[in-house]
Amino acid sequence: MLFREPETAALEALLFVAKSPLTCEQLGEILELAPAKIEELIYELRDRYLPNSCGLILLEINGGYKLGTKPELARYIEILYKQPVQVLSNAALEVLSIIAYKQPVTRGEVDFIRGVQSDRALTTLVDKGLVKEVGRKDGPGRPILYGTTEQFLLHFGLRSLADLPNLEIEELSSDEVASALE
Amino acid sequence: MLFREPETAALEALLFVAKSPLTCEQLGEILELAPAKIEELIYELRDRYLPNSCGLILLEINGGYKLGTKPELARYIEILYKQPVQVLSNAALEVLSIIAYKQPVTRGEVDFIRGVQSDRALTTLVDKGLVKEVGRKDGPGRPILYGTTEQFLLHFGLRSLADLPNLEIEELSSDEVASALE
Amino acid sequence: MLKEREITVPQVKLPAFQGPLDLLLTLIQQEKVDIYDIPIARIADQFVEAVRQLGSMDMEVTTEFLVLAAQLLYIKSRELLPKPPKMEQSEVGEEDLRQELVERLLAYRTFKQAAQLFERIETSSGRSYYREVDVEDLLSEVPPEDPLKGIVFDDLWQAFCRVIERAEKGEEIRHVKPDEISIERVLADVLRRVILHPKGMHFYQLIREGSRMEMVVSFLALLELLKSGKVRAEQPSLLGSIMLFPTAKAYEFTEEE
Repeated sequence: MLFREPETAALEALLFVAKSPLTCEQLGEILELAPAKIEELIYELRDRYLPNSCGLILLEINGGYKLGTKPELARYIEILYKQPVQVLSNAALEVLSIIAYKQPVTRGEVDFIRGVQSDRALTTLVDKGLVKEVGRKDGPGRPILYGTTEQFLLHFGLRSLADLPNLEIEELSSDEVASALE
Repeated sequence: MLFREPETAALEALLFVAKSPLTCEQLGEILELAPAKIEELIYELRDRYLPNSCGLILLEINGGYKLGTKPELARYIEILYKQPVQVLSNAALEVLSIIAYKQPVTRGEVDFIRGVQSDRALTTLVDKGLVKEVGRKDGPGRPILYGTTEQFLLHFGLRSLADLPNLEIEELSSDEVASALE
Repeated sequence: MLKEREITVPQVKLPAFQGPLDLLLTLIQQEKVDIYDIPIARIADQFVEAVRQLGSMDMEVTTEFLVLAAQLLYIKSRELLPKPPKMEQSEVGEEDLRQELVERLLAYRTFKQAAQLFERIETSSGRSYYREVDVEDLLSEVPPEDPLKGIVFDDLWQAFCRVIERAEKGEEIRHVKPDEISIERVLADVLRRVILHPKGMHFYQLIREGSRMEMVVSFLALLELLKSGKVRAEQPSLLGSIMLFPTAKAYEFTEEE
């Protein structure tokens, strides 16, 4: 891989400055390399981060790549930040879990499942970038549908939504939800 | 330095996430090491980033340290964040042409000549650095006078405004005007 | 302020409930009973009592708590009534109400567990941290792209011609009914065209062929402009073409908004 040294360096620099995960296609376009070649370089970079003296890690999220710090170093960073970054309230966590597992979902549906109004918690989640509007539901009032963001995956260390822990969710029949929302 | 592997990793992780440069003292406090030891680890990290295959660089700013990308990789980062050039609207071009030929000119005068409001187009031109305030007109309200900028001259390869091609409408014979209007 | 808070501090510490379902679930768990086999009468009484306590402790008791309390009491009352020998399908049986409640509780419990899972992930030391990327800062040293990219001088000239063309056509004037032609509008139209011809325009160019009314009003407007000194007229030779020029005063009224 001696001949790809500048590209590997550029790849690392790009992952360092990127706001959101970069796919092989995006990286290939910038570096003018085939996505398959990029994948090779990614593996090389990942191996480079393996030694214990290295604090970085290459993470795969939603088919894209991102640099982060090794999980076992979290405590040092928490000392720097004085606390674990961003701790969510119980209400926010409940709303977030409902949206994560049932997305896309409306506020009314979340309220119904929790048996209580969720607007404040929902606003917090949207403000923190963990949840976003993903569309409108057909039907009266065309309520906003919510889903989780990439930031959500990053925050909870998930590679994709398929990585969500398996929950046995007892399905409420849609009739029930519908009648309750009237 | 084999015995300092976890500390080196933590150091790298801290420099990676830090928003502002971290001093040896701050780092020493978090890692529970003497500042002199931190300095040693910093030099080690710096050396690790030297190879051509590495895209990162250890920056020293105001006595603190942080991670950055190697300057020679800047062009890749520019590609990543390149904003598509916004084509100037017809309205903006019209306003620009009026200012070029009638400068210094007020917004009210531009509006009057065009027969429509030009504030948005004018704002765009000012934002893009093609047009600037050049003074105030005497008279009620002392309205701002606008003129073209250096950047405008540079783009069209003009040394000065005197180089503007003479486009006085007089040059069009009345026949030409008449035919143009048909 | 501090005193007030001291007064309202509850003596008994109850956990904060996320909502009525949360409270009900907690009561059921405290009783260690199967969610499918809730002793409604007892749980309903406990629920009502808990809501009463919450209220007296000045905690927020929303209508949702009261609605669920009413539901529980309703199910309880139905259970206490002697069952009719034959079940009539016309009314909703208490079994259906119970079933619906159980299903809601199960669904809520599942998500509550998921929330606890998320909380564990969030608070457990051992996750990756990321950089906050400041794109503006990154690009601060990159020269901005030329906003005139792809634009040649001819484009600018064409734009200027469009302005002149529009002024000559006088669209504003032509699209109003003749009897609505106002002198102000025509005045602006005439002045605009004179301004666009700083080296002079012919009088015959100025008066467009239009309705009789338009021509008359244009002429009146020109006379007005001459009188106020915004336009200057010259006749280089006897019976020659009259030339019109804008004066320094031409722009004077354009600042009025």
